[in-house]
Amino acid sequence: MRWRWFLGGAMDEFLLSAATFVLLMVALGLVRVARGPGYADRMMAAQLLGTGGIGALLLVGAAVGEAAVVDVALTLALLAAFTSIAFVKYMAHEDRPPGVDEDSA
Amino acid sequence: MTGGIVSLAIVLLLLALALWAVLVRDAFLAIAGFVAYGLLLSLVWVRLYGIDVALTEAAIGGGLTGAMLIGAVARLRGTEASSRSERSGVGLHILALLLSLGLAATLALCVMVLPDPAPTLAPQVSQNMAVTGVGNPITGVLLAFRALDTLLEAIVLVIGLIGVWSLAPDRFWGGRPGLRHEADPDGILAYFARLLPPLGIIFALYIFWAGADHPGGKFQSATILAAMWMLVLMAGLADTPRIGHRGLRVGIVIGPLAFIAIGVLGLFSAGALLAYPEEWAKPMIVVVEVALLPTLTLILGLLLAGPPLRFDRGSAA
Amino acid sequence: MSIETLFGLCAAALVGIGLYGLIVLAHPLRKIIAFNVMGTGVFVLFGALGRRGAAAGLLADPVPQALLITAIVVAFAASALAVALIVRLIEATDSASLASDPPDEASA
Amino acid sequence: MDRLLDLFSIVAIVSGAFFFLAGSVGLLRFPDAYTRLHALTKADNLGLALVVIGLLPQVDGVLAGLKLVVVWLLVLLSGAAVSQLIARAARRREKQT
Repeated sequence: MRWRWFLGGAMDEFLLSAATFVLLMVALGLVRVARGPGYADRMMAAQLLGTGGIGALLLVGAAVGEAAVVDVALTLALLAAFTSIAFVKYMAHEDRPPGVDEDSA
Repeated sequence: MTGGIVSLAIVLLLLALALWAVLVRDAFLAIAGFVAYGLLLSLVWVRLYGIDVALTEAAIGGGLTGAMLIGAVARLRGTEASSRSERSGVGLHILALLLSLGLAATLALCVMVLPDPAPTLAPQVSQNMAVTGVGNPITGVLLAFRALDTLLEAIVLVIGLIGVWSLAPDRFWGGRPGLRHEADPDGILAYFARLLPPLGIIFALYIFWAGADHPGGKFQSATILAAMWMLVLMAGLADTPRIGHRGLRVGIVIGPLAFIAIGVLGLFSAGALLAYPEEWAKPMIVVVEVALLPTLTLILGLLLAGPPLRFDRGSAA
Repeated sequence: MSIETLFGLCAAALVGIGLYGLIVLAHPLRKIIAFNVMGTGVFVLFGALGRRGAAAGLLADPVPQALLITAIVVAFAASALAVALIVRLIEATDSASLASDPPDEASA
Repeated sequence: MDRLLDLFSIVAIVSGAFFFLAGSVGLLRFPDAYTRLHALTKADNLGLALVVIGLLPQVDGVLAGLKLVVVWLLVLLSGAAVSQLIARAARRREKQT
């Protein structure tokens, strides 16, 4: 990859620092999930983690120079969507008290 | 140096999430923590240069396991309170703490005194890769050098599925697994479930094809396909098949059967069970991979769907 | 400290955390999660060992990595079977208790 | 030229990281579920977009670059669908109480 010849390892260091920073931000966001209060806030966790995790993964992948890491990120993008949907689907389902029917919004 | 810092951040976050998943009171929050933990694990595998493992973990740990646990906790809501009253005593807590600290300390000690240089089979693998005709050493190990493991794994998966099915109440044997999902009237989920699977299928086939020479292969591909199938089911666009369906049964055993047939063929053509005759290694591996793909997809999806609960297409149970 | 040692120690801690949860938690679904944490601890340890075995132009020993892929898939199948068993148990007995008949005997 | 591209990468990735920061701060500080959802989705999607744009000059080949863009599009798509569903669930809950 290109930058190796120009910046030495500096670009790699930068990419890894950025990955660490994004991970820390995800951790910060998880505090909200822990505090709640509603299920909606907790469901947002899946979204935050998916995006942050993919961002960190892409940055680390570029730093270690493994092209196939993009495939891992693609898998995560597809499957994180699947998990988020499962989260929302089941939580929305259980939010509904028995007897109250779906009111179309 | 920065590599160490990012690894340290991953490790600390991983430990925090593991503690969270174990200690938090609410089961739903524990599962949210565990899904996050699964996502983070794929970063661990990238750091340990196991891109194939990272792909598998991203698909299974970050996807299927989470969806399965969420489905279970939604069905078991309300049983938490009763089991909370059943809290174990202080004595057991202390004993458990001592035991797990002891185990962790022993393992940590073993990690510190690992032999140097580390024992490795990497040279043998790379010397013999040319014989297999594939370029990805992991695929080589899975389907040539340790083919017996992979065959037995496929059989274990079939047995696992039979185990799940056999939990069905007698009157529903042969019926459809899982609850029927109603089509979402808002339409967003239905829209999403029409848009995403085609992309997912293309990507899964790409990963399957790439597996010969780059990270990827049937496990990762089958997991993505299974997840796309389940997404369509969750949106209510399709229903699970009856488990008595003959085509379904054929799809489930075709992989192991093809694998065994080729293994026995090796007995005559190459002189050993699961050996491939020279020149024919790559085509044989491709046949096994292609046969295993539908088997793994069906089994992973149906494991997620659970035991049969109904016959009709309406919502039941 | 090398990255392999760091992840190895992390793995040891994960196994400990998982074992503690497996013993202490009451709800069976929580026990499955704890067991999975313990299992992934073993996987990470194995992965760290595989990375130590980097040789012959490969960045890690491919044999443990191939076995890890098998292990992850089998662990999922085992968890799915366990979850199905527990859902069935709870629906059949209306209780999430794993204790034998008298409710507070041996609350494992 | 290459040095310029590297500079471009650094600027884009730093701005992306800033959006991740903004998203997390918004998630922590905003008063209700809807505003928090707003902060999360806008910031995360822009953050990931900028990271992807920043990484584009660093990858070899068109296919790798294309895959990076597809990652972002997938996240955008699922983010849109999931945040709609979350907002609906939150609204339904609010109506009930």
